[in-house]
Amino acid sequence: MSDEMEQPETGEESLFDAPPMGEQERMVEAVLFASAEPVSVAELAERLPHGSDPAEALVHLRKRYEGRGVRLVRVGDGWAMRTAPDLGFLMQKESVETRKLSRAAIETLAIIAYHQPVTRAEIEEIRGVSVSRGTIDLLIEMEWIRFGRRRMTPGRPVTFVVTQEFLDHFGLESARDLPGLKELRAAGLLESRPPPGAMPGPGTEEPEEEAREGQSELFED
Amino acid sequence: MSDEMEQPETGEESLFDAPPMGEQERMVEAVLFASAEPVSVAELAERLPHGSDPAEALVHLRKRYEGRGVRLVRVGDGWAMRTAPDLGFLMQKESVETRKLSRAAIETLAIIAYHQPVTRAEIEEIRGVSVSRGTIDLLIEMEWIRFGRRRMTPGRPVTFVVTQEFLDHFGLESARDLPGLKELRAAGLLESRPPPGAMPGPGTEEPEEEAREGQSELFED
Amino acid sequence: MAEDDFRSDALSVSERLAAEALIVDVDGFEGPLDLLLTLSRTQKVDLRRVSVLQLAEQYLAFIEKARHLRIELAADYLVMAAWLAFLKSRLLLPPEPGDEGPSGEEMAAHLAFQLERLAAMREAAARLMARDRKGRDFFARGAPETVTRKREVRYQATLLDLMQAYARIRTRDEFRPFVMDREAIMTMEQALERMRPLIGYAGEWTDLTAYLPEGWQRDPARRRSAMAASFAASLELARAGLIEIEQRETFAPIRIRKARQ
Repeated sequence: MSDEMEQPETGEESLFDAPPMGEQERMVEAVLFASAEPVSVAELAERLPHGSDPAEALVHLRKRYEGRGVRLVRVGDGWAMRTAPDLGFLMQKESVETRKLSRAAIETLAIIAYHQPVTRAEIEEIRGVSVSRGTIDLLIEMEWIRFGRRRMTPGRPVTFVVTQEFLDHFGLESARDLPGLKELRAAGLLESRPPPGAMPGPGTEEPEEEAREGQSELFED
Repeated sequence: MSDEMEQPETGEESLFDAPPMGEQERMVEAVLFASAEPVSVAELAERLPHGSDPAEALVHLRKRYEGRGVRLVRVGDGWAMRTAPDLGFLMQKESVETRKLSRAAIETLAIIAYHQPVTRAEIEEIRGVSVSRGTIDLLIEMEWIRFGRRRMTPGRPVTFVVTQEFLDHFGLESARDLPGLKELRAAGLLESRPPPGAMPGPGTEEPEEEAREGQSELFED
Repeated sequence: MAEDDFRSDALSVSERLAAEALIVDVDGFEGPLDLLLTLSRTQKVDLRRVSVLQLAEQYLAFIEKARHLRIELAADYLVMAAWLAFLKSRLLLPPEPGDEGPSGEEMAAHLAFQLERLAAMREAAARLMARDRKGRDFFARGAPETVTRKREVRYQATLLDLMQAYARIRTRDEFRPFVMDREAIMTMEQALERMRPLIGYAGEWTDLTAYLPEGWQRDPARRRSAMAASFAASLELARAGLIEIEQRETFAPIRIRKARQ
């Protein structure tokens, strides 16, 4: 087995020969097995011998693990090995006590996932209430959301998007696979419709907050 | 996917036959994969449904992984999954030291990210203390900052900008997406949790902090 | 119980009880939209067919009741109440000719849309949280092997660290807005502008340093710049015949006074 790796020494040309596909599959298997985080195809290509085709190796590997206790799953741009969800009951020992998220945090997370990229004002518009301090903070800290591009509208507000860790946690291949996304879009419920005339907006910040913000404005570029 | 969760509870199932050997093998596979420590046969027997034969399942599993990128190995009186030794080169395991970036470095980095392109003199102006060469060198070495265009002012000082590597590390699409002060506050990042070590009083750096940074900050006033 | 506050003819006993439970639970609501959504459930129809008019009345009754029980409601709730009262009048009265703004129907439709969207997001959130989740239903490698590039000493810093560092710097007390350092430079124009109105009062010989503005006297760099600018300005003023300058000896204080006409 390990002899195969010594082959390249025999001739210059073989330096550029990729290992056989079976061997590449083993390598991808080893790398993904060793990592708790998803690994992208680009990263795999970087680590495998020159000329390898990790994308193809992944196809083979995925098939090999079908129906096993461990599966090969896609997470955003990455690939990862995860235990089969039907065996969760065996894992009490491993399961981590997840922090109980507040209703506000869960809703904010869902709104970001389904409406991304979304600004804070839009989240507030949808929930009809201002986003409490610390909610965004918490979601960033859990690495479930991150900052996206700024919106090209007046004030260039920052937007929020979900992360690969979010996809990984909820077992999603991509944000397109969010449950019910298509139906929601078809029903027009993911549009941001401007309210006709003056609707009461989500809560203006508490006055003391206003004052503090006012001051900080002075310091902004 | 989640439908599979409807499986009967372990307790109930024990009234009936043990799951088929193929299923037991899957279970052992998942448990060994997810476990941080080697797992003994006795422990496996405890975790698998009543009447299971983990020793036999291990034999099957071991055979299944023969010649693969991952192997089933015995460690003490437990069993564990390990990457095949001939693929160790893919892991390039070296002693890694994780260090927290010094306060001087993180502040310098933050200023470069928010003000780029920025000259060293400008960084010092904003930080209120001089920036040591070591700090800049470290950030360059980490590939988080690089030289930008020279400033067209007397002395033509070099400027610093952040790199793609920086953006990747911090999960940003561009440095322009960094939130402003107002947004930091809105997200609860400013007041809600004072940074470790609290806010420095006007002008004074905490002396112990200076001392800790010691060597790399030899050149600080 | 001020049951008459509710339109008891329109609401059944169970609905009334439900509405009263709402009052008790007022802290449990996440804002007026949330409350409206809960109220709309009592209509027991598809959200798309909800009667906005009835909903407005239910909401107003709720507010009235809360007021009666002296429950403090956040301003948001009262703003919504005012808006719903307005909406109600628009829905009930025929539009006056020349009326500006959206029709009652448009406003009602938007409110219905908001409620439907909020309900949808809530349901989506529930479905999301009910998924198989990492660390509960499926698991990552328990004993990951660290993979590193050879050169690395890994320094850790998170985005939070970065932003907090920045916030820390930018909120220091001595912070002043960053401009390419013009802080320590005074131009002759600035000095002229400052001195012109002042020299009218300088009948007596006055030391030039007295004209340095507040905040420019201590810091050496700023003092130097202000001094140079003020001196240049005084030469300019002298050339225009507005002042006289004198210096008794080398390095003695430079003094100026208003020119005597």
